[in-house]
Amino acid sequence: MTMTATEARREVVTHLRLEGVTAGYGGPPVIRDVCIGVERGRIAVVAGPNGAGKSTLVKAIMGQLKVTGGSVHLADRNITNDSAERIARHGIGYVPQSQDVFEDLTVWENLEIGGYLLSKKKSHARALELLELFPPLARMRSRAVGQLSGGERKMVAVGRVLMLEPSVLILDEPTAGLSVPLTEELFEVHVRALADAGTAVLLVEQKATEALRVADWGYILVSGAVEVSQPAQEILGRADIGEVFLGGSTSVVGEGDEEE
Amino acid sequence: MSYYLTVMAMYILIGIIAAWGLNLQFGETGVLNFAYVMFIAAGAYTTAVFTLGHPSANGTQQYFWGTHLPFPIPWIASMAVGAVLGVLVGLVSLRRLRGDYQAMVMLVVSLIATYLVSANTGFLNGQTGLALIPAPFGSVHLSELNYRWFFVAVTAVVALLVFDVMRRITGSPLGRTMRAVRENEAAAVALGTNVVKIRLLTMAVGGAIAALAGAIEVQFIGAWSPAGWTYPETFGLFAAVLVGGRGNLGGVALGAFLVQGLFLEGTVLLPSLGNPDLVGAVQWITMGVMIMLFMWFRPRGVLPERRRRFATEARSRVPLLLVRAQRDARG
Amino acid sequence: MNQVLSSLGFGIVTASILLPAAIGFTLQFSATNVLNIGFGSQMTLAAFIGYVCTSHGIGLWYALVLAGVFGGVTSLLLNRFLLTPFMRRGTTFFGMIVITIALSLVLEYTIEAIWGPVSVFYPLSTGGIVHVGAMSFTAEQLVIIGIGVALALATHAMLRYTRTGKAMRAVAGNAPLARASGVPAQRIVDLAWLLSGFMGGAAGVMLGISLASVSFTMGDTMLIEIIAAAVLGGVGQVYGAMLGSVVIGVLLEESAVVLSGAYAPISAFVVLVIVLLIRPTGLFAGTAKAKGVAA
Amino acid sequence: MTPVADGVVAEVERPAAAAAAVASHRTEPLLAVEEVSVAFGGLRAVDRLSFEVDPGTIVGLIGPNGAGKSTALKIIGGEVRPTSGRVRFDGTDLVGTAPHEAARRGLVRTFQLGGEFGRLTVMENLLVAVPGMKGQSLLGALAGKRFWRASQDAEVRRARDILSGLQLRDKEDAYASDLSGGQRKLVEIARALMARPKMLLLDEPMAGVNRSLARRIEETLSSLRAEGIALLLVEHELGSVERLCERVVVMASGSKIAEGDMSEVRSRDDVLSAYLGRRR
Amino acid sequence: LPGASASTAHASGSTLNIVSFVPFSGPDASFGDLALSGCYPAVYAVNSAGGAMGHKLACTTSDTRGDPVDAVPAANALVAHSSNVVAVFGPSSDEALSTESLLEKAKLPTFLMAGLSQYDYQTNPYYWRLTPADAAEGVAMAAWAKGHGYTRAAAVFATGTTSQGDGPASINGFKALGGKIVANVSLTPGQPSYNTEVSQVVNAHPQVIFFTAPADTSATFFAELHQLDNGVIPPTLVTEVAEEPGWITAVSGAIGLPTLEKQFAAMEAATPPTTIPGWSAFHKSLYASPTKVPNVSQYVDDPFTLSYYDAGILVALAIDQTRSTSPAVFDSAILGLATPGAGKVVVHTYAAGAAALAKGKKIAFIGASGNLYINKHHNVAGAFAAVSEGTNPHRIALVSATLMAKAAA
Ligand SMILES: Nc1ncnc2c1ncn2[C@@H]1O[C@H](COP(=O)(O)OP(=O)(O)OP(=O)(O)O)[C@@H](O)[C@H]1O
Ligand SMILES: Nc1ncnc2c1ncn2[C@@H]1O[C@H](COP(=O)(O)OP(=O)(O)OP(=O)(O)O)[C@@H](O)[C@H]1O
Ligand SMILES: [Mg+2]
Ligand SMILES: [Mg+2]
Repeated sequence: MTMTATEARREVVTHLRLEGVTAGYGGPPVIRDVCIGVERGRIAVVAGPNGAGKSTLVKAIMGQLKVTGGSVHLADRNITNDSAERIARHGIGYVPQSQDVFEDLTVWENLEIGGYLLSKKKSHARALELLELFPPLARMRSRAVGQLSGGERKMVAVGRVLMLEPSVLILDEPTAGLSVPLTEELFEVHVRALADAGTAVLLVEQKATEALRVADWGYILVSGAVEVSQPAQEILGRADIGEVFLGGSTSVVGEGDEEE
Repeated sequence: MSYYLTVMAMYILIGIIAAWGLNLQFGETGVLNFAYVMFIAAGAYTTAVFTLGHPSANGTQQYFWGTHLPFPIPWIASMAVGAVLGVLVGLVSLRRLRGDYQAMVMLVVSLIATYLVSANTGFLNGQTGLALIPAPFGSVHLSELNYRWFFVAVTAVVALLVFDVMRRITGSPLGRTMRAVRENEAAAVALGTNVVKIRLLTMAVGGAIAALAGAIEVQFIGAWSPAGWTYPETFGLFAAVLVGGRGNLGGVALGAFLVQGLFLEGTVLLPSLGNPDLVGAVQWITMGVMIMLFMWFRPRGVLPERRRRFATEARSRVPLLLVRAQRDARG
Repeated sequence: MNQVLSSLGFGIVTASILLPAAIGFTLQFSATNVLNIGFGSQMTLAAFIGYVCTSHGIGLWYALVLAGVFGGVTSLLLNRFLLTPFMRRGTTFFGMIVITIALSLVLEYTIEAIWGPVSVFYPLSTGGIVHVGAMSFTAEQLVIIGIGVALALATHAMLRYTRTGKAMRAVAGNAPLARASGVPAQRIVDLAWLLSGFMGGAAGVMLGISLASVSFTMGDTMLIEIIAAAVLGGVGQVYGAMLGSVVIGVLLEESAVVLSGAYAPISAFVVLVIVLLIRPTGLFAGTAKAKGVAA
Repeated sequence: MTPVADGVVAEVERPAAAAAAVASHRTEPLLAVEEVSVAFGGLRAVDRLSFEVDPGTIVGLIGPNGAGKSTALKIIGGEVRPTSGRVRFDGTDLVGTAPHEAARRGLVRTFQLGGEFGRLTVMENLLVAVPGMKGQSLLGALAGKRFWRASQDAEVRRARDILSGLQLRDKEDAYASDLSGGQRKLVEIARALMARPKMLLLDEPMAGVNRSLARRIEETLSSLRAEGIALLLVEHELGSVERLCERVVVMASGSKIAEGDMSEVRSRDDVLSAYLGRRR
Repeated sequence: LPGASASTAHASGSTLNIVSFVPFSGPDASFGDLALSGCYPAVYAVNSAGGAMGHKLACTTSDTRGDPVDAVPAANALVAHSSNVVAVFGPSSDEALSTESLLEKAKLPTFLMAGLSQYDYQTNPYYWRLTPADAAEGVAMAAWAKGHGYTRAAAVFATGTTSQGDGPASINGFKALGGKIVANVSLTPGQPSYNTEVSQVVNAHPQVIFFTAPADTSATFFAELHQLDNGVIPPTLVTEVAEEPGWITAVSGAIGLPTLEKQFAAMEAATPPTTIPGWSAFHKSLYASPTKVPNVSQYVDDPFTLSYYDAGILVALAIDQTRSTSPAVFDSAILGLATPGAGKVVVHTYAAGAAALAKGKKIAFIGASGNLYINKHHNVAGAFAAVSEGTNPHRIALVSATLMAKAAA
């Protein structure tokens, strides 16, 4: 996959595409002129320091913040500033960084709400499937999510968004609080499988190294602007970036060798 | 007209004092005291029985006990009663209950109090209430009108004192801790804050101030009855705090001025419209609409809570006037 | 003993009125996080509309339905054109309480401006008393009990057999996330207001029938009992509200037997406070967190 | 339990505890968790958990999601009352005391989620944590600015230093509710530092924090240890745990399944299978 | 025109106001209508006859909201704007005591609505009470029951200001006359039901009930009494509350009109039949007046309405007679104008009175309430009638003065 070829194709078929998006919270814009995109079947990672504007970026995509400049496209549809509900109906699934679950509802009910757009029967079947995919959740299906541990909540949040089998999946730090094996499983099993099934995945991550390992493309956002936009493997190889944004060494102790 | 001005001034000042007390509880600490008017009433009744004299001296009125003591003892007694009542109510409702439950329990407590006083004629003269309560400062010899202005002036001084106390509390580390309790109780506890104590403290101080407002009011009006402190009156004060700006003393004062003064009393001056029978109703409707308009244009109040910045270089920014007021208060 | 039983009959009637009212109040609160102090006034308004219907010769029970529909529609419109716009402006939890207080003022005094400060009355039948043991019921009271139970069952069915109940709680708990999951939040909120208005309207007429009079402060007086029932059951818990209604309704009547009538309301509320001290989150404690109380 | 009863208990227990300390050739541990259990409904979230932390050491508490780590911290910090067992800190039994008592005695806990004071500025968030600051009592507040101003100014300066270290200096006047997810975690750490604790209970301080910043936090924690402050660190980032902790306690399903240094623990089969708990 | 040359503070032709100072909102909001329903026809009668001394009269309002906290500023506003005010209608019992000191300052003829016993022997020259005191009414109830040979009575009173006057008076009066109070029950308004109170009454088997409560509370109470007593309602004596708008409708809605007609009697100030000329004149003005309260027909025989109509006319006539719009001057003329006597021409309308005065005659005005018999305490004598609704619309005075005196002893 050469860079130029990818970029050329991106112009045509990129499923989710941001063109020069500017957005913020009423004051000076937090993100400025951001251009990113992701194709179906691919995984793109957005990394960057705390407060760089990553979450702001995805909130802007999801219609939770007003986009004051630029545009957001889904396939050939302009979804800039569409209502959150319509964006969901267009098939974009989203796990926010915080407030990612319905605390008053049980695990099962969280899944049901995730499948709100499905028929009752389908939703039921899909929820059962997901409980199989995340066995710990099955044990707590009738417990209120507000009482779960930090990691368990995240599992529910991810489970909820998978109910719909979205065409675009946006995960804002889905692994914060997840144990190492679960993090790996999420990246290497679930996210990969979704991408292989044709979903376009946009992953916001602080665990950038691990995320980039499964990703196709990487963006690094600094102070609200895209500083780096490169294939994931190339970023992993760049010593300069590794030092500044990925936390020094790219081989963090104790991760890969836990598995067996 | 001048008479009327004194009444307006008094009602606004009393409203401001009461709203500041409520703001300490609700604006700063986040205690939803829906029984607030009960504390005003407690202060009013206390001052009433401390000034009316022995019950037998007031043939037609029945109350359980009474004496006649000079200013300012009744006011101080009222504050003490308000503070104690605040702690008692706080102990019952604040220790275990969660915010919205506290609010509703307080609402119910307020109602219970109204019922109790109304149902027991022998306690505080029941539904009829107490009347002919003597005015304070008996030794001051002034013409009627000047006396009223004198009363207004005393109340204004009291209001300044209350302002100073409020400013000291809200501007201090204590005030910050109160706001921390409001924002996140669990986190405040984890940092070593005794949340129960902070809440009870707010209940006591706020209760004392509410009672003070009631004490002043009852001596100004000369009468007090259960009809004057039904639970909706509490909502009026909440409206004042929110319209003016929760957590901002100036804003709260402005809110009290608007809601207690302009909306409530100002509408008394409305010209009689077509059918004078409607005036009463129209006044209330106007008040409702005004509140909505203010909330629409200033959702966080006319003067919202200030963001507290910390100057790199420490410098006192207390206006001269207040410095003098503080000195007077101490001297 | 006889007295206790006979009061139980009245307790059941009161409970049957509280039932739809408390369900409506709680349902709307749990779905929208708006503590609607104007609920009592909305009830009163609907009760007056019921009066307008009966004075135009419409039968009492048709009037009840019409008043319910009127209550539902006005509640929906109020939400659309008043409350939702305020919510969109980021009005806080308490700000919304103040808005509903203002709304209650406007409604109540509009009623007074139209109908005057006097009470109005429904045409009631004065015959036929049914005895059930020591309890006795008029025909109207029996119908009221029937309606109360029917509305409770209907609510149960809606919550049990549709996803609406869950969607309501989801929207209340985390509206942005609910929208992002494709839940039509606005429609769900509208529905909650519609249902609560309908229940409140029906309860208003039922109250007017039971009291044999309709006055413009009637609903406001009832509001405390509604809140008590809702709190007792656990705020936002519809089934809790059902239980709370029955407990408060019966308690109000029975405590009048044990104590003197003047203390009846007090004792009912004292029991509420005591129950809450023992079970701080109500009888049907959910996991619900304090609703935006610091916000 | 009333404080008086506490005293009595402490009096009775002291000889035994002292003997134990002598036997193990160690000074008395700062924190001793003894056979602590708690259940939520039928679920035993923490099951007869015991371990100790000595002054000036960092102990890691690790385990799969839902193992009971946060609950253990909540028990130690006083938020959750255990159904049985004791928590001794600095010579006193904490169980049964008021929930804020632990922090008063210098045992401060951070939150895994949602610990910020939303509509307080970052600086205010930090200042709230300062223990026993002048002007925190009613009388102190009424005494006026002159009384507490100087001590607050000193704390403000200290807070600014801490914020600079965490790259949050420019967010000093921002409301905590307007911060990014990672920045909130940083405020959490900064607040804990402000509290001048004897011991810190840190619940996943590095989750969501940028890696390079996380390394700086590690350095800060090491320097705290050097000052004699003890730390109990719950963290999924095992790299950090390995670099920082003398000793780790591994939990699974509420109970301790292993204890030792990281390399030792890491090689144990039961630890590995617990970590792969998803396949249990 | 009379008074054209009078020296007064009021510019000739300026409007003079009669302020109704009573609750217009809150639970007692209906008091407002009582005062206004008397004021409007009086003002109409005066104005259509050319006005008092050429001044037009007008009815204005000041809402006390029924509690002292709101009444005090309203009273202050009234005092402040009193330059064009010639009379006050009100205050009611809700705010009378708390506003007394303020209203005294206004030195305006004040026609109390309060039945409080505090005013039974009052000496303020500006205070007038043209309806009997609450206590008198209670005594009248006792006397009536005694007169009908009843010995067992139940007293049922709603908590509230008026019942603190009526209740004890009826109970003590009945005991003084040798009767027995078998049940003494108080009703807290606004309850969802009163079945315990009702049971107490039922179980005590009274021969007669002394009763007062607002319309809505009464409806609930009697509906339940009807229900629990198997449709039997003992003879019931109700205070003048029964004359308030809606009360009859309320209770007849609850128990049926036939029962109401048969078993109930309402106490009210004994007014002569509505066929007297003063009443006819009032009745005409009431409907002719362009401003009316809603549902005005409810007020045609309300004693408050009638007495306020009379008060309005008396004030206008006093102005004409003294040729002064200054209350300090004309107030003292009111008593004489209301009291017939030798050499006085009795008039029944304002127009007739003004014309007679213009001719320099001495007059006495007997208006809608008939002869008021105002005593030196500016109170009216308080002979009562027990009035029944329905088939017998004419009034039957049943309480003799001697019986009343005995009961009051
Ligand atoms: N509600 C808000 N109001 C105002 N400013 C905000 C708000 N939320 C975030 N910000 C600011 O916007 C900037 C970007 O925040 P954002 O949440 O997008 O960061 P991020 O890249 O997701 O960081 P992190 O990795 O810590 O989650 C930060 O400086 C933050 O302080
Ligand atoms: N308040 C509560 N009510 C009921 N169950 C709870 C409660 N708090 C925690 N639990 C349960 O107890 C278990 C331990 O939770 P805890 O939060 O201690 O886990 P943890 O080890 O911190 O996990 P994580 O790494 O995911 O944060 C979990 O299964 C959780 O669901
Ligand atoms: Mg983020
Ligand atoms: Mg945890």
